Amino acid sequence: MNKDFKQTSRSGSLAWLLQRISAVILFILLLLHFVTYHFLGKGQAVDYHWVVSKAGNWWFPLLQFAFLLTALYHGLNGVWSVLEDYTSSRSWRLLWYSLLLTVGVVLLFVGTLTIIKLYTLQAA
Amino acid sequence: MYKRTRFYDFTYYNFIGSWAWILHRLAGLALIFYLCLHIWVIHTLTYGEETFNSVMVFLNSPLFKLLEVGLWGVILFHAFNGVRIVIVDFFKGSLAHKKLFVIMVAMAFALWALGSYLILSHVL
Amino acid sequence: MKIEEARNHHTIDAVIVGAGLAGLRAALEVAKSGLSAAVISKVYPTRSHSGGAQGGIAAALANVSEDSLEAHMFDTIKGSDYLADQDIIERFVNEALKTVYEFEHMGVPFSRTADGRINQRPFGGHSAPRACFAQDITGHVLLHTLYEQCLRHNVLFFNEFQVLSLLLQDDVSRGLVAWDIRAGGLHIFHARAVLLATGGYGRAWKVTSNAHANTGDGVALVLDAGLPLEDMEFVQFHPTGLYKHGILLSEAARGEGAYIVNDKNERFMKTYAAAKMELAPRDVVSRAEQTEINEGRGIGGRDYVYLDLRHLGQQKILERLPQIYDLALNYLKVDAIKEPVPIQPTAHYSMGGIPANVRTEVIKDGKGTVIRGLYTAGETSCLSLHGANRLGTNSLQDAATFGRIAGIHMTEFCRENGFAELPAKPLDVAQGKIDRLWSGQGKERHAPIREMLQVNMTQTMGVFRNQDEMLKMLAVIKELQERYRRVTVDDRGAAFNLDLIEALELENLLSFSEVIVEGALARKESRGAHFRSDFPKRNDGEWLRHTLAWRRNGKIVLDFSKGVVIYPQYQPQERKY
Amino acid sequence: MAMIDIRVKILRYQPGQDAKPRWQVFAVKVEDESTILDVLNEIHWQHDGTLAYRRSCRSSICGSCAMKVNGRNVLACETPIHRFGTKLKIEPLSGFEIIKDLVVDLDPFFEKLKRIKPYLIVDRPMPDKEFVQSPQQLEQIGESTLCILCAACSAACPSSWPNSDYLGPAALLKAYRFVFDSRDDGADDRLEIVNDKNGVWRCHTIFNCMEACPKKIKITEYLSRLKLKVVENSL
Ligand SMILES: Cc1cc2nc3c(=O)[nH]c(=O)nc-3n(C[C@H](O)[C@H](O)[C@H](O)COP(=O)(O)OP(=O)(O)OC[C@H]3O[C@@H](n4cnc5c(N)ncnc54)[C@H](O)[C@@H]3O)c2cc1C
Ligand code: HEM
Ligand code: SF4
Ligand code: F3S
Ligand code: FES
Repeated sequence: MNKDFKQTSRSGSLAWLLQRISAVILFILLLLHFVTYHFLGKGQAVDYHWVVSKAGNWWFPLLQFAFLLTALYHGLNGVWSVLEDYTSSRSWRLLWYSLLLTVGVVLLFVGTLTIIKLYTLQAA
Repeated sequence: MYKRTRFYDFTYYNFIGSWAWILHRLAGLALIFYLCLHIWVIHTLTYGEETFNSVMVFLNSPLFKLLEVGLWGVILFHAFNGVRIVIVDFFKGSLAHKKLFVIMVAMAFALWALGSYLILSHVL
Repeated sequence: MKIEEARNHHTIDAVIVGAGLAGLRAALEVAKSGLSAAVISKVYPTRSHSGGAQGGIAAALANVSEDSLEAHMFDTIKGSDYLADQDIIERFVNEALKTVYEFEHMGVPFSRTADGRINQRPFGGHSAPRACFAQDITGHVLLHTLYEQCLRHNVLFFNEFQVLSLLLQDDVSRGLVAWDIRAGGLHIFHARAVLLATGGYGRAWKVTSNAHANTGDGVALVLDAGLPLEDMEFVQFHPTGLYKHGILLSEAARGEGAYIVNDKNERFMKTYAAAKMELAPRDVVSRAEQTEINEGRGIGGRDYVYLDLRHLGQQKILERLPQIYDLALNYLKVDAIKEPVPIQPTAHYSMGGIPANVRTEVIKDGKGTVIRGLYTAGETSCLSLHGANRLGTNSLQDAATFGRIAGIHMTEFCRENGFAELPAKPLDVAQGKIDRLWSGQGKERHAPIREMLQVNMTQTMGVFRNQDEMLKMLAVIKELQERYRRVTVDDRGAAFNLDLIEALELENLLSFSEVIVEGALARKESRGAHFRSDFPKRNDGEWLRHTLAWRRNGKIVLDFSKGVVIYPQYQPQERKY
Repeated sequence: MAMIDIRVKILRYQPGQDAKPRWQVFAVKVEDESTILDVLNEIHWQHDGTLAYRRSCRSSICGSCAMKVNGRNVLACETPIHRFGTKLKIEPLSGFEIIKDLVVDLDPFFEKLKRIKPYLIVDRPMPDKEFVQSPQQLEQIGESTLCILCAACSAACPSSWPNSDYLGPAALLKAYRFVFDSRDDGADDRLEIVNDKNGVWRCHTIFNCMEACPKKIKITEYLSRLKLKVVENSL
């Protein structure tokens, strides 16, 4: 593919579309998350037992994982698009990209661990 | 020849559209920053009850409740403006983007007031 | 040769001066043939004045009603007050359809009829709806489309270069010298063929529809080179110039049915051209307006009348004439849906210009002797297609069609001829002009001189002319030319020196204005756009001929030996509308 | 009509003399109906001949005179001063390099235009007469053909400020104009070209372009349609 303006050699249509799809999904999941964790349980302080007590349903890990994944994808893809606006050199881009990728993978791992732990704690 | 603008042209008048974009961007960056922290913090669950609760005491303090109210605002702005962006992208929202912005901000504000009341009532 | 010189020395098959419709159309034709074509323009191509044309481009497509080439030919001849050369018109109408269809194939977004064909509307002096249009931005879309095609075919562009002298020797064109406006510095263009397509010269008037760039550089260059100009006294005044500004409100307004009214709210055209009313040719309507104004029936006794669009209704105004609506609103704070718009006649189109034959070759005398390798097309040329008065929408067609024809002949010429040698010291003339403006000790500034020229030209060389006024004008010009010699410019920088550019342009204005006045003084009759209150009748016996004018030893020399080409079937008649 | 006193602050830059742009204030008397261009002409002709700016048609059709006045991009020739009051602050367009005073280097702007193949591409044989195009088909592109390439939009777009690699709204609008022309066969090519992070995807629907456009073209809406077409085409 030969684009002869200062191109990035990367098409952006998929990233753009996924950013929007993830946004719509997040819109639902995030509000749901806030309602369950921040508003319900009025009068009760958030503590270990309260959190753990909510984790028993079978859909808990699925929903949480979906949330984690979309939020991370959407957020990091967002940061990536911001960085692309301000860096034009190839090497900087490469650096940022690998950094974001690493952060994403690490957090996904950490977050998944938390979810599994919570679920197994409650199930046990 | 002289090149003047480098990062953002602060002498350029900011129209509604540019405010929406700047705030959306800043909100998005704040959110991904928060999300990273959040994932770490919740991860402390896996270290057992004590660790988690000690962190939670900290997070249940009035100061953090106030920050939470702020976070809720940031989320709502980003979420609702995000919906505006989706409408612009897919449903000819460009033709009424200013009206849309006002509507979205109004809705976000209403939810913010409601949510803030709930959050703060935990403390009060 | 020094390196600096090499960088400023270009060798190109065909060099085209002017990036309007004429220049670009020619360049496209040459570039398509595989030869190298360069366009030199003092403004970015899309900034050329052709883009300002609003109303339409004439071609007898007969898409909305009956029409024929003969009708187009006859209308043009009659419109010209029989001064046009009929062989030129014949070629013109024959090629016009092709030109429009070609434009359409290049992508011009013409407005459409319900069945998807090019829409056409009526225009002054045309006996059928013949103006193909795109809303009221016809020139704009034609110009942009042509520019795009030129990009596609790798035409070389030298944007913001101002041509200062032609390199001519022994009746053979060899190239030209131009000033690089952006960076400063002179450039030599060595060419096999040169086309002059520099547009009109309306900037000599204060009230004009023309762009700042329309300073008649092409005609002045030719005059400088010792060649003649033709029919310079014929300048069209458009009846619907925005009051005070002179900015054009397209004739399309009247085509769509707008009225012109005086202080008594009368559609006064009924006393001047009862059959055609507002759609009579421009010279007729402009004179009617000026007469109303002179006789005290301007609005409130002042020097304007009204263009009334209100009865067309909001929808039609905004849909068909959006640009006109915006212009009135922005410049006069007049809402054309609710109020009538103040208008006055405005200097608009230059019928005269550089004499050329039907192959667009520049000629140097009444016998038609050709300057080899030098061509001209568009408003700066005088072929003569428009004679004493141009019909609206014929000029875009003129520029495009003869631009194409010029391209064809230039290509042929380049194929058959090599590069003629450059004259010795090619830079001298151009360098001299600049040095004088930079090094002069004079106290004169160019702006007041230009202002004085323009104001006086508007007063004396307008719709009505007479001997006394013109003699005074001549004296004014002489005085201003004298003052010009003492002009120095404030700005001594090389890059984008607007001061210098304007001073150079003023020299041209002063130069050809003299020719206009001399020609008008000599022509003791009234024909088309040239109306003399002291000789109000057309006089075919003596004056059915073209004016050629040279500058020799600082004096304008006139010659009337060039007759008009007239076909037997189109003999001169009285011109009535 | 009356004469009024106004204060005009102009960003001056004279190459070779100034290391960087500087402000200069002019106090001038002008008619209250004047446009920004009238004011510049007044200054240039009567006060300071060294002032440089571009203008030609002075009827808002050639696109020469786009500049920044009191923080907004306008065409100097069509903008009456009463829109801004008696204090004017005039600067060259942002995002481009300054050649001198209010004159900026637009070569990159036109270069970008070239990249999107801004001409009708027809693979079929040409008809004898015109192509048939219905008024509805024309309507799709009608407004986009109004563009006068004044660069006000691209200069106003924050996406183009930090990094001038962005194609910019004007070039993208031109791509739209051809992709959606019913006569054109070159859409695939063009969609591929603009499907780039520096192409259509750097538009973050900021709408400054639409605010700046003197022809009131709904640029962002057309870019949105272009984006959807790119998505459709590439996935
Ligand atoms: C407001 C207005 C509306 C009009 N409407 C219509 C209409 O509806 N229909 C119609 O048929 N006609 C119309 N006309 C007339 C028509 O637009 C012109 O006659 C035609 O466009 C002339 O085209 P051109 O190519 O000869 O010159 P232009 O388009 O004027 O181009 C001249 C070119 O020469 C260049 N140039 C000049 N001097 C120099 C120099 N020294 N060095 C380098 N370059 C130079 C300029 O930069 C420019 O590129 C209108 C005219 C005006 C003023
Ligand atoms: C709640 C629902 C959300 C919606 C509807 C939403 C919507 C959007 C949309 C449409 C964009 C694209 C903007 C553009 O391309 O111009 C975007 C960008 C972004 N979002 Fe979200 N978002 C949401 C939640 C989040 C969350 C939770 C985060 C953090 C993790 C986040 C971080 C970002 C970032 C960093 C950007 C990039 C900002 C930019 O390009 O200017 N968003 N969002
Ligand atoms: S889209 Fe509007 S602002 Fe942009 S170049 Fe075209 S006319 Fe100017
Ligand atoms: S301002 Fe720029 S980001 Fe898009 S909507 Fe306009 S091009
Ligand atoms: S001078 Fe032509 S657009 Fe302003």
